[in-house]
Amino acid sequence: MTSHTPLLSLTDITKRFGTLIANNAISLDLHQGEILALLGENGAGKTTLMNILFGHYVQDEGTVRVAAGGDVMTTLPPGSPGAALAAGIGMVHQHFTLAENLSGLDNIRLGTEPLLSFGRRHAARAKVEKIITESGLDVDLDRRVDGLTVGEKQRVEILKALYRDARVLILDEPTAVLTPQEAEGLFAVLRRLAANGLGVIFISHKLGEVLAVSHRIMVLRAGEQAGELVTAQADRRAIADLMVGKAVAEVTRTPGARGRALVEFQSVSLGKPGHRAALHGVSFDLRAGEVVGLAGVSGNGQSAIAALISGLAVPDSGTMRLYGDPVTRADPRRLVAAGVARMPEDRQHDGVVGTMSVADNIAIEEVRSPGFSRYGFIDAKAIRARATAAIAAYDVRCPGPDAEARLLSGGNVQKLILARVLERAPRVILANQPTRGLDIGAQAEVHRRIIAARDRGAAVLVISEDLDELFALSDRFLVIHAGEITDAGPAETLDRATVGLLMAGQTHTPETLAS
Amino acid sequence: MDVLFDIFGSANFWAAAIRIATPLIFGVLGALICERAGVLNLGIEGIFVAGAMAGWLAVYLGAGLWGGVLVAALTGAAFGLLHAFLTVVLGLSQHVSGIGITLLATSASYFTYRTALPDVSSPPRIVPFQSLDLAGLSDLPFFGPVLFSQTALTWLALLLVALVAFVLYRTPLGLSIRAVGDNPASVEAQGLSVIGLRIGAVVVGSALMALGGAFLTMSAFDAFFFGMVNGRGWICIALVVFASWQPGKALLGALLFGAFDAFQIRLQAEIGQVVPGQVFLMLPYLLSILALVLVARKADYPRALLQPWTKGQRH
Amino acid sequence: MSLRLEPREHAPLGLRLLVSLLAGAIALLFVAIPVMAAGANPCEAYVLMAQGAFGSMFALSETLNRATPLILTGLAATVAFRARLWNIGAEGQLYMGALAAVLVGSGFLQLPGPIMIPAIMLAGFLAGGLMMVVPTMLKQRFGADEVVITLLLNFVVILFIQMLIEGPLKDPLSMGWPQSVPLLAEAKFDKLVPRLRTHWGLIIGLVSALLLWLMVKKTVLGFEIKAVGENKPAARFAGIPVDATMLKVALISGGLAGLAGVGEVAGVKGYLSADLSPGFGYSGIVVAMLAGLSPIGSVLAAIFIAAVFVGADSMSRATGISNYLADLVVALSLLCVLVGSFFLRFRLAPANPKVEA
Amino acid sequence: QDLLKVAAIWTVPVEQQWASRLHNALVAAEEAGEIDYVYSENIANTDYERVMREYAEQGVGLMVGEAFGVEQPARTVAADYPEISFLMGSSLPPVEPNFATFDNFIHEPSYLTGIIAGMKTETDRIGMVGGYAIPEVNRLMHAFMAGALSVNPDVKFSVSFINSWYDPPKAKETAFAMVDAGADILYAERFGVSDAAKERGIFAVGNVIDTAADYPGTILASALWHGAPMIDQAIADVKAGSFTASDYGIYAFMEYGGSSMVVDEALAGPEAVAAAKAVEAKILDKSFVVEINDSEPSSTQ
Ligand SMILES: Nc1ncnc2c1ncn2[C@@H]1O[C@H](COP(=O)(O)OP(=O)(O)OP(=O)(O)O)[C@@H](O)[C@H]1O
Ligand SMILES: Nc1ncnc2c1ncn2[C@@H]1O[C@H](COP(=O)(O)OP(=O)(O)OP(=O)(O)O)[C@@H](O)[C@H]1O
Ligand SMILES: [Mg+2]
Ligand SMILES: [Mg+2]
Repeated sequence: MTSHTPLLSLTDITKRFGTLIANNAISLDLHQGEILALLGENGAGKTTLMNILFGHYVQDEGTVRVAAGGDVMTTLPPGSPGAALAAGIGMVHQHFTLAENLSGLDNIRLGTEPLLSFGRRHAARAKVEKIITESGLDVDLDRRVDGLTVGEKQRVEILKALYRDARVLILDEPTAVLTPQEAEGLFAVLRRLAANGLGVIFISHKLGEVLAVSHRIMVLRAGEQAGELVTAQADRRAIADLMVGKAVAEVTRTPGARGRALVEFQSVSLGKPGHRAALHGVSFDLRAGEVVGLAGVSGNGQSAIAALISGLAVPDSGTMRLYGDPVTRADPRRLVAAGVARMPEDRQHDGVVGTMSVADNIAIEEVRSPGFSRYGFIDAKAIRARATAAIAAYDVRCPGPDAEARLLSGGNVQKLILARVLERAPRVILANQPTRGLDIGAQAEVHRRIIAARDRGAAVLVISEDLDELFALSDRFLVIHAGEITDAGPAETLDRATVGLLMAGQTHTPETLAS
Repeated sequence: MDVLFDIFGSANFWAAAIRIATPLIFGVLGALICERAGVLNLGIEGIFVAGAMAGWLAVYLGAGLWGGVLVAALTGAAFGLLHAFLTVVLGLSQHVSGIGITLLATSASYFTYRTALPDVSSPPRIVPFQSLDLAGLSDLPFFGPVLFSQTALTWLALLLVALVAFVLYRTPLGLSIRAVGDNPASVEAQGLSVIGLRIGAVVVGSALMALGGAFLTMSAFDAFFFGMVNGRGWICIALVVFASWQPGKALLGALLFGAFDAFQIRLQAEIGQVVPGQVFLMLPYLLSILALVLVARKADYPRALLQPWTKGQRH
Repeated sequence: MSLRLEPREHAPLGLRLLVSLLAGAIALLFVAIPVMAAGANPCEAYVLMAQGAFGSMFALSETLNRATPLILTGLAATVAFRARLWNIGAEGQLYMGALAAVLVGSGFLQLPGPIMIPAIMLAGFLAGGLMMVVPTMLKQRFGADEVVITLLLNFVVILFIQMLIEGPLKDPLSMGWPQSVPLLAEAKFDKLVPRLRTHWGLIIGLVSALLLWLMVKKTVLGFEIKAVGENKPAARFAGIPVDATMLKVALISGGLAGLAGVGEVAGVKGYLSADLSPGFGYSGIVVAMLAGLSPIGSVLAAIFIAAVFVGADSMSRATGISNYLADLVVALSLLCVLVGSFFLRFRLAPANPKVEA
Repeated sequence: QDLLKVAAIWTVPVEQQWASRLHNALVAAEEAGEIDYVYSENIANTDYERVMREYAEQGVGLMVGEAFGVEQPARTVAADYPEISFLMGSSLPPVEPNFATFDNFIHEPSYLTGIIAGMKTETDRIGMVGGYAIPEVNRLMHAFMAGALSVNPDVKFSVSFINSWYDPPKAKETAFAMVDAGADILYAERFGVSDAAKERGIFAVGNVIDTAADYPGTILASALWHGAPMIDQAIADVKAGSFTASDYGIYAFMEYGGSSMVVDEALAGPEAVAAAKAVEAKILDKSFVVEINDSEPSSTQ
């Protein structure tokens, strides 16, 4: 399957940001038809390496070479995405690079035609449609990108690369925001593309998919090349050891003591009636001392549930009760004061104010409380003291409490939020996508904290698209589909297939399913 | 009611509306191009002044009328280049740079005019553009006087609306400009230059703004006066939002504004002191605000507007 | 060896001062071009400029007098821009503040002397604030762009003022010239130095800067404004009342601009006319940005802008150059200082740093 | 060698019609070797006092300008510099010992041009476009209207103010609107109005300055203001040490040669010219006085 000369060859790539060495003399080869997985902890330097390869960043040292026919390899000029594209390198970024005001087709055409030409749209469409048929990357080409789902956007990104006859495709954490079904579809496409001779590099934190899809695994650790494995000979343990440099402790969950209902939803509706993402007469409760997993394909009403428990909205009809009292005003502050811990789905966007300090971000929910301010004046000392303690307790890796939060990596932002909300011993916890994009070490840490809070007697709702995560954490499952919730029962009575069916909208009760 | 009917039924009224709208069409197109690429250009008011002065001065010093138009466009382009350098290359505040450009272009124009013509106390005049009567079409009823009493610059403005719309929606260049104003990373990832596109858009857009000024001194009138731009540039900034950054709606917005203005002029002359004159003068602004409030929810902002972009930085 | 730009985390005070001085120096070099074009000697012009701005008690007073409204409009822009509320309407808010001062302070209302000054200040603050609160509400309610609306309102307000001073507010003693009835004597600000124009408005400006600095740095409101300005969704999620905070910002911002109007009426003119402000509202934006949205910096930036204008204007008279030069000098200085601010955010570094052997 | 130094401070650019009349007179005086002339233009009223003081410190002998927006401070400055003579456009009375005032009292020739227009109009509709409704504009418009009505009681006026001194395109549009509404003569208070008249082939009546050469066949008549009588008088008074705080506004009256009507006899026709000349003679021999009305004029229905 692999030919003699590699498609792509990186030699001794070094990149520094100030004093930080993000990549230290990294070399790698990629061959035709090969799927290479790039692994490493948050901040290990994976994205940086790919950004150099694609010309977004300029390396300080080292070369990028690509096959140019026969045995010849040419060196790419640094810092030129144009040259990388011309050399057949396509990249799907961790954060999509799509113009949302254009259609999928226009995003694909962008930059491929002489600027002042016209009338080439037709030919372009024909070519894209041909690629779609061959690859199975189905997407509505004429819809504006802001109207597409995340999965569709990603397909547009891949089409962008294929349209330019990419021979190398790079995907940076492609599955972090995909549903399991979408991820499956993506892998099918990747396999097919590789079979047709494409070389693929993909970055992921999910070991399961890495083992399932890749041929070869390369691990980065703190900017260094930690090692390489052939997938067929690798297992989770070996990879984890390479990544973290030490064994990762598995989180174990012992059965808890279920208490009284702390949160009750009674026929709650919210949002446009008939809309998929709205809630339609939903009833459930969250009890003290249990973790409830809310499974479902994203966009089925999870956001509405999260908004309600976060205090950003109140039901249009029905009642939501907290400790037995109905919640009638959308006021996050009140919920916080009442002991509800809320972790936002999009932590960079909703969780932290990037230009404020770590300390301020830890205090932000409670600045008005007497602990942090007096007569309207901030008590900076108290805030700093609390932050210093929290940083230590939750192992938030940052230069200090005064560092700006935007400098933190995703995993550390999540730890910051944990520190903010868990430190007050909350009675109710909303954990919305708690480990999205986090490396396995960080994931384990977050899980441990959640379980610990449950053991203290908190009621926890975990919203996640990652079934592995839900099974690792949940005592009980709720499944949401098209704004309606099914109580799927205790985790012990369920398996992935059953939950998957419910997520797809099969309306069976647990009893009929069990039979 | 009769008054209204008389006004709206008259060809002269519509001819006036188009005349009043012409500088706005240039300006709003220019602002639209800049903003589509993600750059707010508050230099517009000053660039109007510079275009008005430079174009006129060139003709006064002996250039042909079209030579004057070219000089105006180049002057606008030069100020656009400065704005682009400050905001696109250096990533400085678009608000401040814009206001600085307005101050610079205005004061430089005034200073140049006064230094070039120190002993003038009655403004000298040029022979301006004359109305363009295509093959006697001005004899057509109604449409004749409305359309064919206009000068070549008005026709140029109308032509530019079509041209800008075509480029924006039918060429890869337009695609790139729309993309760079929405998400510069999308353009960079496709191998195009964010900086290059933005500089180009700001330079071209500013050249168009200057033509709006040139219209005032070379078509609507034949001399340059201090203060004659009189807020027309700022109006264009409002019209761009009203137009949701679309050339067709920009034309419509400019024409509507021209019609309001032509209307209030006539109403003021007709019904006089029933209400203070300022009420009429306020009308176009108040109606602009009202229109903005009404279209606001639907407005499709270029998402990257006001956001500088630096290569190699996460955004 | 090629150079590249690296973002700077923090610019030390010394560097800031150095950059400001350098920018000023470079601006002066540019100013030589028009000065020489007009046939004057640049070196002489610089000396005359400095004298015109600071050369005498009179010059200093005039500079401070012109800086007074700029400090307040600069602060108005500072507080709004910190919350990412783009208030371009300080000019109109200034006029509304002035109008309110006249309405309260010219005898329509019978107030005892000692509370007259606080009363016109409060009225001016509220009137200016209201002019910003309304567009902010339109933004919240309808998503209407505040840049454009506040900009357009400037024109509306001026016309409204003209309407009033040619109508109900017209001073019958002005012989037909459109200006408002004058303020009562007890509603006027005292001069700081007899016979010079600098008045108590300057103190109000300085105190406002201090209070604003305190608010920004030390109070819960300042904390919340920062959060709302930097990341609205995160602020909302954290429970900060975003809309209410924005309205407070709007009130303070418009209010400060309104106070600038009060100062011009009560400290300088004594009555309201449609030419009260030669663009103080717009210049406030420049002041705020030059100061990097720092309240204390706004004071310095306002004095800088005022000094450049007053100095250049005076210089133009002394050298016989067209006095349009003054605005040109201000524009050049502004742009140079703006470019200077770039070097506060970035540093030049070698493109390929080699590790020392 | 010690020439009298005269400084002028204009709140408008010197192109502005009425500033230009005095500016030109001062430039002429300088060219005649009478004075040393300096000026600042487009000075905001906020800055006016400062500029006055700066010139005062430079040691000028006579200061000319407009105190309309700055009556109080201008008088304060004058009081602080008793050795300097001030000649300021003002609506208020002069102040002893050194603050003299003037204004553009050219209502007399305006009345005369009104007579011409009143007789020449065939549609009985006259359009009038002004900058701002201030007394200096209003009184001329009223005089013009009175003149027209004195010979033609049926004439109707459309009056508009464009709220700017210098927006000729807007003035022109406003004038067009009046032509569209039936006006066949335009009263051109602003630049731009005569252009509209010329383009539509109708007549215009000029104001303050003579623009007949720019608009051949268009300008029926103009009411001209002559700055020289007043300026020369003031210069002479200062030189002679006899400058007093009097009202120099009278030097704009026709009897002092400060204003005059100029009429295009070919356009106006002998009848109208005769009627105007007759009244002109009566004004000069003081048997007829043109009323001064500073209130805002408005359209007649
Ligand atoms: N533009 C930049 N400026 C400064 N430092 C940067 C920049 N980009 C990345 N870094 C640094 O380089 C290191 C590697 O970052 P990179 O984004 O490559 O990590 P990653 O391996 O992709 O992590 P993750 O798994 O979280 O995506 C980080 O520690 C970060 O501090
Ligand atoms: N422009 C930048 N300047 C400084 N540091 C940066 C910049 N961009 C990224 N980094 C750093 O790169 C590191 C990795 O960033 P990144 O955002 O990829 O984190 P992450 O863990 O991948 O989070 P997520 O997966 O949620 O994006 C962080 O330490 C971040 O601070
Ligand atoms: Mg990454
Ligand atoms: Mg990441």
